[in-house]
Amino acid sequence: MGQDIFEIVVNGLKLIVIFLLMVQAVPILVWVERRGSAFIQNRLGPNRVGPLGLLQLLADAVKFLTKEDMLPNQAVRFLFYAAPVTALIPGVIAYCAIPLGTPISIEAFEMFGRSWGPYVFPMQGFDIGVGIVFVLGVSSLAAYTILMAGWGSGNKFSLMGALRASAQMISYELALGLSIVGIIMLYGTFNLTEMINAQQGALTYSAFGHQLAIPALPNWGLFYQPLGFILFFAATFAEANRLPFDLAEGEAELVAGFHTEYGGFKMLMFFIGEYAHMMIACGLVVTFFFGGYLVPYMTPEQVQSWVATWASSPNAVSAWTSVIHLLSYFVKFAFFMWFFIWVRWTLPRFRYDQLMDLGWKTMLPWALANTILTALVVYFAHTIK
Amino acid sequence: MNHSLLMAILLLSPFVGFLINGLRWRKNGPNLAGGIATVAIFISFICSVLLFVDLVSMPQEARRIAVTFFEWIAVDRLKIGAGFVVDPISAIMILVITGVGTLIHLFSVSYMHHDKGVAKYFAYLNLFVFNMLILVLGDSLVTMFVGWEGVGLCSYLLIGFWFTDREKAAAGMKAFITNRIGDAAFLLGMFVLFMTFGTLNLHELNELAPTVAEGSWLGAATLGTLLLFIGATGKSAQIPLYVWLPDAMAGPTPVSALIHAATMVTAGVYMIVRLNAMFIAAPNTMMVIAVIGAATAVFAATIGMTQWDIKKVLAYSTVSQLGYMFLAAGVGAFGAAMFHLMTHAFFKALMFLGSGSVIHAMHEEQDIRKMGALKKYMPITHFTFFLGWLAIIGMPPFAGFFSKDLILEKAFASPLGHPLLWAAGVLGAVMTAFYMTRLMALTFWGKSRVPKEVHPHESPWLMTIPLIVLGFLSVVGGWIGIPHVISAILPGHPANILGDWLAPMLKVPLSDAHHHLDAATEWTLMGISVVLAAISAAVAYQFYVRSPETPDKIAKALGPVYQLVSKKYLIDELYFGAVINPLIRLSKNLWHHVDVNFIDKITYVLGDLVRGGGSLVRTLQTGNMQLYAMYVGLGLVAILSFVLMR
Amino acid sequence: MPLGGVIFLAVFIALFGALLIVLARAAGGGLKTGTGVKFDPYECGIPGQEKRDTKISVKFYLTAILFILFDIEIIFMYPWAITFRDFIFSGQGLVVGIAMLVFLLIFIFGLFWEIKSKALEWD
Amino acid sequence: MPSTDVFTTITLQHYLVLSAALFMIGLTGVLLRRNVIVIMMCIELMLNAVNLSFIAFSKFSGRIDGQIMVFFVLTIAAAEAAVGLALIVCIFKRFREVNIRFFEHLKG
Amino acid sequence: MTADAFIFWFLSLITLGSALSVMLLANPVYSALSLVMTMVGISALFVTLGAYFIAGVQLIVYAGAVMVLFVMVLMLFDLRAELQAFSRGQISGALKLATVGALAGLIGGALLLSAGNVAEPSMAEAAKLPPDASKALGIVLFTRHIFGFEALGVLLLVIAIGTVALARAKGGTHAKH
Repeated sequence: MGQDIFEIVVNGLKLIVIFLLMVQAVPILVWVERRGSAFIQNRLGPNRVGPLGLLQLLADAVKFLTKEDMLPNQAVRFLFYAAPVTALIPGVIAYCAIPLGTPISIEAFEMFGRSWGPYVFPMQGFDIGVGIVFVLGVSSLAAYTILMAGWGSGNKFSLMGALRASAQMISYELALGLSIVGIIMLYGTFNLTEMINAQQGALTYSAFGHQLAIPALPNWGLFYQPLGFILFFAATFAEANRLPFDLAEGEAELVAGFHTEYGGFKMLMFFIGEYAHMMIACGLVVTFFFGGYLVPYMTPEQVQSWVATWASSPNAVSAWTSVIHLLSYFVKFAFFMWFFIWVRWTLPRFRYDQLMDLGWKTMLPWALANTILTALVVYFAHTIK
Repeated sequence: MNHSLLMAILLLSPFVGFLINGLRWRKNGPNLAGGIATVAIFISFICSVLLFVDLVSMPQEARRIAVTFFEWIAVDRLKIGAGFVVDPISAIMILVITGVGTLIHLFSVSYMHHDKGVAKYFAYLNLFVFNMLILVLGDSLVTMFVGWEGVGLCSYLLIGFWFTDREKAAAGMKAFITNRIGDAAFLLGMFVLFMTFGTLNLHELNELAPTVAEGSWLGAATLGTLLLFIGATGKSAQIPLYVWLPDAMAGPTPVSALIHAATMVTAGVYMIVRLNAMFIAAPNTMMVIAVIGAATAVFAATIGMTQWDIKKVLAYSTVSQLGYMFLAAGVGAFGAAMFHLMTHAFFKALMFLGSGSVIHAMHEEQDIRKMGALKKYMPITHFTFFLGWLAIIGMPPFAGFFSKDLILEKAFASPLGHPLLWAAGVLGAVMTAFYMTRLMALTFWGKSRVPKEVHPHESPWLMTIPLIVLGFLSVVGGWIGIPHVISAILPGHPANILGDWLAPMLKVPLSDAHHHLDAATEWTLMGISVVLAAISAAVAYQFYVRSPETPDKIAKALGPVYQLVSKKYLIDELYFGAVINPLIRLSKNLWHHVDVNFIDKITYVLGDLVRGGGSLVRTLQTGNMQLYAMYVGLGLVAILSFVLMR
Repeated sequence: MPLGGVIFLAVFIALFGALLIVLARAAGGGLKTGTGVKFDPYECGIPGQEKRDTKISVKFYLTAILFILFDIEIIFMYPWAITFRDFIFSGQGLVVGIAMLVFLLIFIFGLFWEIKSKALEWD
Repeated sequence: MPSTDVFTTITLQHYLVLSAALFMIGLTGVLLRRNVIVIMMCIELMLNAVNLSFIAFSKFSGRIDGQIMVFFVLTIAAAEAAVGLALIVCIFKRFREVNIRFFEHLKG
Repeated sequence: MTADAFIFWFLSLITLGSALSVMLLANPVYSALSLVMTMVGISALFVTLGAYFIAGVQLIVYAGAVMVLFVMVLMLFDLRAELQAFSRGQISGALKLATVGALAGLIGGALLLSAGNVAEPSMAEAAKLPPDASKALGIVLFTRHIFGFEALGVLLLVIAIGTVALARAKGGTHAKH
């Protein structure tokens, strides 16, 4: 099989690490969100516990964990409890499919009296061939969480919120799915790693038998699909139920939407799920439109040769290269996470009919137009010489 | 341009016009619809002219443009293609149809301007022209029959165009049903000919026609042609099936001009001319045709003398003139029949349009007793009508004179003719002169009897232009068939163009005893008819202009005879009493005793049996989907076990 | 690679299924239940009069149905999108492009029909 | 030999048996359940079982057409679900009932 | 026991188990959620068979769209556990079960019969699909099956229009009971 214990163990560990990273990132993001909102609104925000209020995270976690675990009267026991658990799963799994850095290659070595390797471990949870289709498929499972929570709570606010949220999610999934058709067409693949590799170097348009290079800009998908980027990014806001699309939990009308009845640790799990969706969105945006883990203006080979000037062993070179790319990825990723928070505290909420109109009557036609336009350009750019 | 393309455009142009107007009949306004329809026909006219020019440039013996678009029916020996032929005969017809048709369309634009269904009207009119062209151009009896039925349909639709009026709708129905009787005979005739000759192609039929005259009444040629002739009496309004045509005047007047004067009603004559070799071979049929033609000519003319409705007078005149054509065909003078067909198309269309103009001016009044002295109000209409009048009463040198004279001469001199037929013809001509003068006098001359509230006025130019063109044609139309006796004394000796043109297509009567009239006899015959007609016209003028009270006295003196004639010899009543009512009674009896008591009962028993069986099976039909699904599963089990056990 | 994915899917299934079962059992004993006001469904202000079967607009499920249909049409574009350039290079670009154009026109017709028929109106 | 083989070597037969079993479960549900919506879900289950055998055939015969068939079946199944549920909602709005017994109007 | 075999048995266990619960659970909402589970399991089976794209589509279309609709409708109707999940009638029930049994036996028999005749390649030996199966799928779909593709487009359009009409329908042909 060529698949041995070491590889399985490392792959498993990788998954657990990514899961833990995501879970641990949430309190930090909560803190960022609170401090950020305070900054934007000219307030102070949490500043009592620890330096800059950083230990507020721990205090919050303790509070969440020690809350009373109760079941409302009209709730459906099983669904009520299962919903927050399932909130985590699709987000985490989808995020695992996004590449975070160049693969780490480990040369053959001796251990326990036998030879192992050589190995190549991709810097992602797992490398599935049809990355984007898989991510879309898994993240579309998130609708069940909401429906289960909404219906299982036995509260009309919850049910209304759940229906609204799921209707909103599926509506924007159309625009989301359609806005990346152009990107898929340009790269000719579903594989996220291949997409990233196609964005190496400086921006180079090749069409009509000519090549136009713009060295000042990196070869990012953004410059090929600006409209696609706008549509995709806007749709991800709705997918993640974030402002300005958080109609499902509009406090004024629906108390807190589908998690009205939840508290304590279960509530936290919903939080994690929501942030996981934001992370997927940011990861995909970075992957499609901003060169993923690539360092701008440099190809992975250039980075690797630079690392080789100071690192010694091949394993170390591979590892450091990967880490540099990981950092590059996180810088871009962090910017978009901050963008999400920034938008939340800047834009007002839509009305529900406006929200649906925007999804069906504005974004979907524009995404269609983007698809047709891209197809025409691709066709003529390749046929007319 | 090649011929098949020309032919296709010629045929399809009206059809396209029909489609456009027919599909948008709620939307197209009068000018647009009329414009489309007129242009469609005009395109056809141009194609006809081009084809005609091509035909003229061909050698005399080979004048035939045949196009077969596709094979339409192929059953054993019966092979019918969608084939169309332009030869000297059909060339004249398509020129008349499209030429006169264009003028009448133009006239209609103005005439029908205020009608709600104007686009529908033009759609029907275009469809009619399309079917008429198929009838005329078709190279086999079947293709011809398609057009034959098509024009019948359009005639029905147009007669009943104002179908909200019960009487008008009934008139359309009457035309259709009367035509059906003729059509049935036409079909039977086709069967007889096909059984005998194995083809229905007109050209081949003419070739295959017996070369020796058939004596028997039951010979194939005689029987077939006789049946076809019965079909023709239906379409061309001859005794005994003429009754529909006067009623058909219920339709819009331009329709009467186009369908019931110029084109459709001449289809019967045209058919006989097409099959002239076959008809010639059946002298018995020819005799019947000639007698019926002459009888109709006289009979209809007598009725025409007593009518008060301007269109009815013209309608009976049409029947009478058609009688002349049949008389000509019956004595073997096919060329004369075609000649009169053409000139009649000109002057009768002119007179119908003129009457339309009058009716338009009189605000839909058709009774000539309420007209009179319209001359000063409508000078153009009067003048053109006057030309038509001169043409129809046969005054030289107008168109009608030449054609009518040719017919009379042939009736007298042809081996199939007889002096009695000539005498009938002359009688008809005299009466024609009388009633036409009466019409002129009552309508345009004499004292005005127009009601005070009506203010007659000249029609707009769209209506007068066709009148002027047709008036011109009524004058000169006859000059292409000047007889030898006359041309001999004219400077330059103009030839009988039409006669030469048609000659290769027509067979002369099969008789060795071919009289050749000397010039003196010919002059005499001509003189008699012209002089008698002139006298008759003068008498009529005297009666209706100078002393309007005389006709009433005469009518009183004649008493019952006049009553009988003015009631159209009670033919309609006769038909009802002798044919229609007994038929209805018989049908009722059959329905009661055979259908209800016998056939229905058998089906009841059968139905009960089936229902009994069904109620057994019905228990399976529980409405429970799951059980149905189980049946499907059981079926699957059966199929699978069959496959596996095998 | 595939095996990595397969393993992961297996783990995923395990999480998704086994976790639910375990949690459901835990829920059987671990959750606090009661009868007081505290355990009533959350209500804002005056206690609700109506029963739980609140009337829910049929719009939601209509939206879901339309979503399914359009979603499939979009999914159909994916295989086209990744092969379109290959088709162009092999000279079949026009045929496939037109085929997709026809499909897209049907799609657009459907979308605009829905918009025009006010199936997507919310009030 | 074969007894261990059956467990360790996965062949086409395994997938087919699995597919058949899923199909039978679906069929049983269709025949026996009373709730129309559950019946429709069981139909979806049957379609899925068939899809599985399509994919298995495609894999073991090396032809991609099986996958395309699945693609089409998926589409048809989704369409069927859309129409079926639309009908059910119509009926539910009228009778407030999803029991299949209430749908028996077409009996002879 | 190889990884292949392990995964297969594991997945088939989950799939069969959840499929059984679709059929057996009295609460239709639980049935629906079990069906989602089955769909996901089948999608994973597709992955083991190398049909990655179809697996993704299965997730998107079935699990992500169709079943959401089902669950939504169930919640719309607010159906709880039923007193009687299975249809009444012992004779017809027995007959139905017998039908299923016969069919199962026949299919099993057919498989057994064919097992002897056909050489069975194992997963590893099975004919290889092209390495980039999703591209191959696209190419075959747009060359050989292009008519089906267009026809489905029309079908979807018709259904989109039809469902809207159905959803708006006010009355039926039957009198209200």
